[in-house]
Amino acid sequence: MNELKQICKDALSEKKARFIIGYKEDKNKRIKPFIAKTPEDAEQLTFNHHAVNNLAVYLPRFKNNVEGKIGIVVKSCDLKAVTALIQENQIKRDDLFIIGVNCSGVVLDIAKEFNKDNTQIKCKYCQAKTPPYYDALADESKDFEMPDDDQAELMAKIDKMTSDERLEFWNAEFEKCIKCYACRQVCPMCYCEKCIVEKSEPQWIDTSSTARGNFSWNIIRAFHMAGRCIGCHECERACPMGIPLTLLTRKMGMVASSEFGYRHGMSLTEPTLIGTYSTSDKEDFIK
Amino acid sequence: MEEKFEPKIAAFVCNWCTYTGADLAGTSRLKQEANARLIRVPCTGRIDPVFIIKAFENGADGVLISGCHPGDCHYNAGNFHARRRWILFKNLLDFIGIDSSRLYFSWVSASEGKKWVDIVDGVIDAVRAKGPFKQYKKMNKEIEIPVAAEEGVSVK
Amino acid sequence: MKIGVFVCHCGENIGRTVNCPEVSKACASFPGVVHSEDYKYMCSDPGQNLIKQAIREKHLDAVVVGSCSPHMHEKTFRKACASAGINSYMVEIANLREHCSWIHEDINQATKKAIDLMRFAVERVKFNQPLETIKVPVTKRSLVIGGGISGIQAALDIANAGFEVVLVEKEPSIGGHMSQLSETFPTLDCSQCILTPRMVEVYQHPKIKLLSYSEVEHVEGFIGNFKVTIRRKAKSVKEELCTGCGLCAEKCPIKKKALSEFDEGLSNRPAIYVPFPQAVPNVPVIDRSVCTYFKTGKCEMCKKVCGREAIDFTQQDTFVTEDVGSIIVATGYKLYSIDKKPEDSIYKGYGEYGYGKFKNVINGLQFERIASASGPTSGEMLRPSDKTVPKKIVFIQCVGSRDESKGFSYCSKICCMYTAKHAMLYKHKVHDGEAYVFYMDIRSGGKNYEEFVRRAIEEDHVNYIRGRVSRIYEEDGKLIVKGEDTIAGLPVVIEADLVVLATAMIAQQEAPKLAQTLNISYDKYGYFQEAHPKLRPVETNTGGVFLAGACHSPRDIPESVAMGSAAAAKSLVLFGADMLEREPIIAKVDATTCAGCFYCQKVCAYNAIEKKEIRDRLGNLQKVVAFVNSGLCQGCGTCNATCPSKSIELIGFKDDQIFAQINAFAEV
Amino acid sequence: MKLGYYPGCSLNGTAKEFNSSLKEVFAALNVDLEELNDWSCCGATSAHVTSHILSVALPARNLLIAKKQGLNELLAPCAACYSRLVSSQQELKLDEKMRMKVEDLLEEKVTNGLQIINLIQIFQKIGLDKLKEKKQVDISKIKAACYYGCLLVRPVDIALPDDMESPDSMEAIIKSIGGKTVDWNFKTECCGAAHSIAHTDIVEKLCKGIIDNAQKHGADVIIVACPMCHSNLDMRQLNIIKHYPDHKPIPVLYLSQLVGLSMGIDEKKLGLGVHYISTKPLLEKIKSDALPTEVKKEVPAPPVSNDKIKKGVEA
Repeated sequence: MNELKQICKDALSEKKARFIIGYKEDKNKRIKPFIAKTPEDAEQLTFNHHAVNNLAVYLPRFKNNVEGKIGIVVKSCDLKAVTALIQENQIKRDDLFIIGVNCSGVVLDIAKEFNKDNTQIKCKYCQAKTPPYYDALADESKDFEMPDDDQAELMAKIDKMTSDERLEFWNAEFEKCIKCYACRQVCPMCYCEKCIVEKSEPQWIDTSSTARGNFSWNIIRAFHMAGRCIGCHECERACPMGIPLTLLTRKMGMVASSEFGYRHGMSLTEPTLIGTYSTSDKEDFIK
Repeated sequence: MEEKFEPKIAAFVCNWCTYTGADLAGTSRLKQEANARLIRVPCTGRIDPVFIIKAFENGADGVLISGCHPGDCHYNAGNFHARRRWILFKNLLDFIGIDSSRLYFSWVSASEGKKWVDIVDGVIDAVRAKGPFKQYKKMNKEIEIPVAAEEGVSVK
Repeated sequence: MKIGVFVCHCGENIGRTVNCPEVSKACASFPGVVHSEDYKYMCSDPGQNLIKQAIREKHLDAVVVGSCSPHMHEKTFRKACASAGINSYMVEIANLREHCSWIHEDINQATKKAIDLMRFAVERVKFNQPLETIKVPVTKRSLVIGGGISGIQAALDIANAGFEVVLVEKEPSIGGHMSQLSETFPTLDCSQCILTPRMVEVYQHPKIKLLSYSEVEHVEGFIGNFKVTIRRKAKSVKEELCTGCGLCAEKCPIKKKALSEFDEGLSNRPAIYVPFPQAVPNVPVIDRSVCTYFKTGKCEMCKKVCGREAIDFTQQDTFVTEDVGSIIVATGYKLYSIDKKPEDSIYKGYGEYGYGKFKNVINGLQFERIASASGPTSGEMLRPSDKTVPKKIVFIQCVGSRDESKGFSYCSKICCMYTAKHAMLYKHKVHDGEAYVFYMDIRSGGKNYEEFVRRAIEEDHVNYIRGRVSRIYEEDGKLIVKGEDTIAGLPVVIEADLVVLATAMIAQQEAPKLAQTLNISYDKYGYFQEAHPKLRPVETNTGGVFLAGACHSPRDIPESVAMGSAAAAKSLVLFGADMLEREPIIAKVDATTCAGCFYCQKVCAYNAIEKKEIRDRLGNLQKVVAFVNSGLCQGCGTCNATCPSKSIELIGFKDDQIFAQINAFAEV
Repeated sequence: MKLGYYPGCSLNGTAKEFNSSLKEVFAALNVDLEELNDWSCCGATSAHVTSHILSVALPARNLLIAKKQGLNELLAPCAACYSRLVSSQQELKLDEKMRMKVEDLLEEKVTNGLQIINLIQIFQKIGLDKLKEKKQVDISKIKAACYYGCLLVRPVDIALPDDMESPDSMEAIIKSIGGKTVDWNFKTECCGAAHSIAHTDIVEKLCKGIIDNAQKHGADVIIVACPMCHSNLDMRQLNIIKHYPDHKPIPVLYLSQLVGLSMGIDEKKLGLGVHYISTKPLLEKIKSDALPTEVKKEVPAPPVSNDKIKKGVEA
């Protein structure tokens, strides 16, 4: 713990970063996002299994930054969002001071202790404890044996359904949607100033929470995330209605990987999936 | 339901290849079924997947999308970008349960009038065999009921 | 909005299967339609007058015509409406002929479909906007890349028409491969004698700016308005001071280290050199890779002997930018390197022919130099190894050409002719010599070409053997050529003194890089791609960029010259007007909602998306958004479909226009 | 390293010395050879000129055996065996119909994934550095002409990855053990192959050409990696001597024999005594200290030397 504090303290006092976006523990012992502006503030920074938030969501607001570097504490999954944001011109690498933390998993329910039954889905198939790049690295991880990837099993189950059954499954899920757009607000990749759902001339999506509107919204949201979602699972965490949104985004990620061998947010230099093409992209479905 | 079901097909076609190919089919007087309605766009690259959803929302039983063959795009690469989008979108629709046999893609060049007729007739036959797109139409119906329904619950 | 609807019978063409009066009646009930009528021939003068009259009388804002394909008469109706005071982009065509009456038989079905198509068009036109054609000014200046015969021809034609030309050549002199040739087929006139006057003409032409030893570095802009950055490589010689006396080259102590590029490696040249005596410009360059001064800091012999103090060892590469309206690419070809393992090549080469291993196995250009009066042997037929006269010479055609396993599947086109020429030149110089040609087929299409080959066979008694050579090896100073005579069905072994390989013409290695700089396409061999193989053979897919000569595909001299002139003509057509007119179907960004992700930039095939900074009044950066360069945008709309927030829209095919059509589908 | 071993008919018959030298060399290099159980003919010569399906099915049977024995790599030292095995494997991969026919014949499913390697490839696999390390005897006094023949480098793209027309992978191996090679012109010229039996006159003429060219370029020995090449060049030299009186005999060695010599393995174990053309002068030349070659020439070695000669002459 001292290590992270020390790194941040040094970074702030040596002016390597203008401020640091990190986590602190509030008086109710909850972990919350926190911006440390002074070396004294840095004392409060912390990291543990309850540091679930993807702080990259704050970065696009600094895309026209001119003053000095922005420090940010990232897990390896969060770093993918940072990478993607850099690739999509939402922040510049030079404007960032990235403090990576080794992470061994975060909780699903922040009110409970971290254990086998209280683990985020993404951690169950996470392959990188350590962020692939950083400016400083704090080691906060402990060995922890991950439970099985039950989401993958569910996906396989859905894959086996007939299309009518699938439609029924999703209709039942989308039925819950109240169009609060929490999924969008919490998503680091949803940085548009005006979302397509807010476009009224012409209107793309019914804004009322009808079956048709919910259906369109969720399809379009998933499609806009195709090849872009970095899999932080914040949308599902934020959804007050408990819709398994990551099933969709993860599926699109798997398609990107199986069809194009592509994984978003893994490399700063690899071209993005959307916006590029290969002349040999599969076309067996085209007559 | 009508006694004999006739599907409605929305076709999005690019101006340079398929639209011209369909013109050729006309000039050659190649007879075809009358269920498809063409919407002309400059390039398949212009086709947003939302068009497809919108078409279903507006009662289409099937959607056909067609453009220049790879490498022949009037705009160099529009169809390559489109193809990549389609792969993703098709997989997404599959996963959500929109029957992929209601969505067709093809490459038809300006000289392939015959191919265009075969494709249009083929799609119409296939969708006719599947019957109306009830699942989607059900969703559409719900929206027509006023919000203050009898049970006093908002419409799902 | 007041919309007028006009349904054309097209004689019987539409009327036979579509009940036009009924369609017209149905359309009259569409919201917004204030006028609806049908007529036998809408495109005729009386038909057009009906439209004009209705526009004037009913003060229409928009017009929908149900007629033939928009590809036929959209322009006609737009013009008619414009003359009656409606913006031409407020006109929509519903295709009732090609897409309806001609392809259906049932009148009820066809009429129903026709009404639907009319509804689509009516709904769409409600969202149309008045648009003006885009006018772009033209810079009446041309850039020609490559100073071979094709580029020279293009440059002279444009300059003689009175427009300025910038001619860029990467070598120290213009002239290209043609300057290396001894004689040309089928007339056997001296290549340099016909070329040199052209080169001088280029040099002296007041409208031609010649930039030798230079390369195109960067191109931006679009048709009529290119901005080209050119790297002028350091010659180490001040061009304006040099008189071309040649004393520096004569005194240069480095004589043997560098192989002459002009003589295809058959002779040596000094470190400071002009490629050949007739070079244009006649200004030497220093090859810094071999120059003693650049290696050790000592020598400066050239500097000492130059009376004009033109030598400048400190010279650096410089960059110049030129504004031009058109670009002609004439970068030519090179010969396939047939060594056993050609460097940087995916091709396998011809190890069995021993090129690069045996001194007396040479390629066609090397033979040209040996035959040339200005060549290393002063035109005497002497073989490279021991400078003796070869008494038996073997020519092998199609080395690399028409050979998918080891080279390329295309035909290099000129080898049949130049091999016949080589054999003749040889026989004319070595009367008692024997010449053999191994060929697959003789392709001598061209004026006087076939006669020329027959002359080689019948008058000069060149032995033509139909078959391939399997192997060449050296034994006691002789080259043993083993091949097959497929007509006699016998193996052939020839003990030759010299072997000449007609190796394939291939694209320049840097061609793909230049294609990317110019944003034009190239084929799998690296040859530049024309816009249409039949009808637009010198144009590329990028407006204002034209092709000339062997950079497009193997070409002989007359073809290269013709193509140079054709490309020049294409440029001159462009320069005929002061303004270029373009359809206003281009993308437009809504800067207020653009989030600056620049996916539009990634999908744009025309580099039409730029970054634009939005600043407040104090000059503080507010945001960076996409901006469409209307000169470059071609209107495909891929950006529109890609934009997640729909902040970029294709004017003329905006989302609301297309949605209106899709929404109209509900009533189908 | 362990790999499967398919000796084929030659290595148990006319090319026994190839077999023994291989085993010696690989023992020294710690390579275990596991012979295929119950292997059958590879389909070369007689089978593949009379029945195409047989020429695919016979190798396929052997490949199946290898797979069942749990082998991933299979060494086929004979170039003809090697060529048949890779060709058959390729054909089964590309030709669906042929695969089904063969499966019918073998009454078994054909599987893929076995890597077939020849003598040159195994040395490359072991690593030329390793051969260099094992070198004990200086063989730099003799000059070798490497003869590839037809089957080592063909069919192109599936056989040894080398230039089909002027290969040089054997040269690289010999250089690594400190040997010298000559640059000559008949590396891939035809030796007459199976005409050895029916048209000995043609074979003699072709072999004479090959040998002459090697000698002309200063070779003391011809190195081969194919039993067919070897029998044509070595055995037929006896007749060549008969028909061309001024023919100078030259020993023909397997690549494995030369590698074995460089490792200091006993000549007998390498089978150097069973050649038709005596290898003695060659061995003496290797052993000789820096004596000028002219001196050695004064003592001409007997052209043929051992008991095998009688059989040869009789034949």
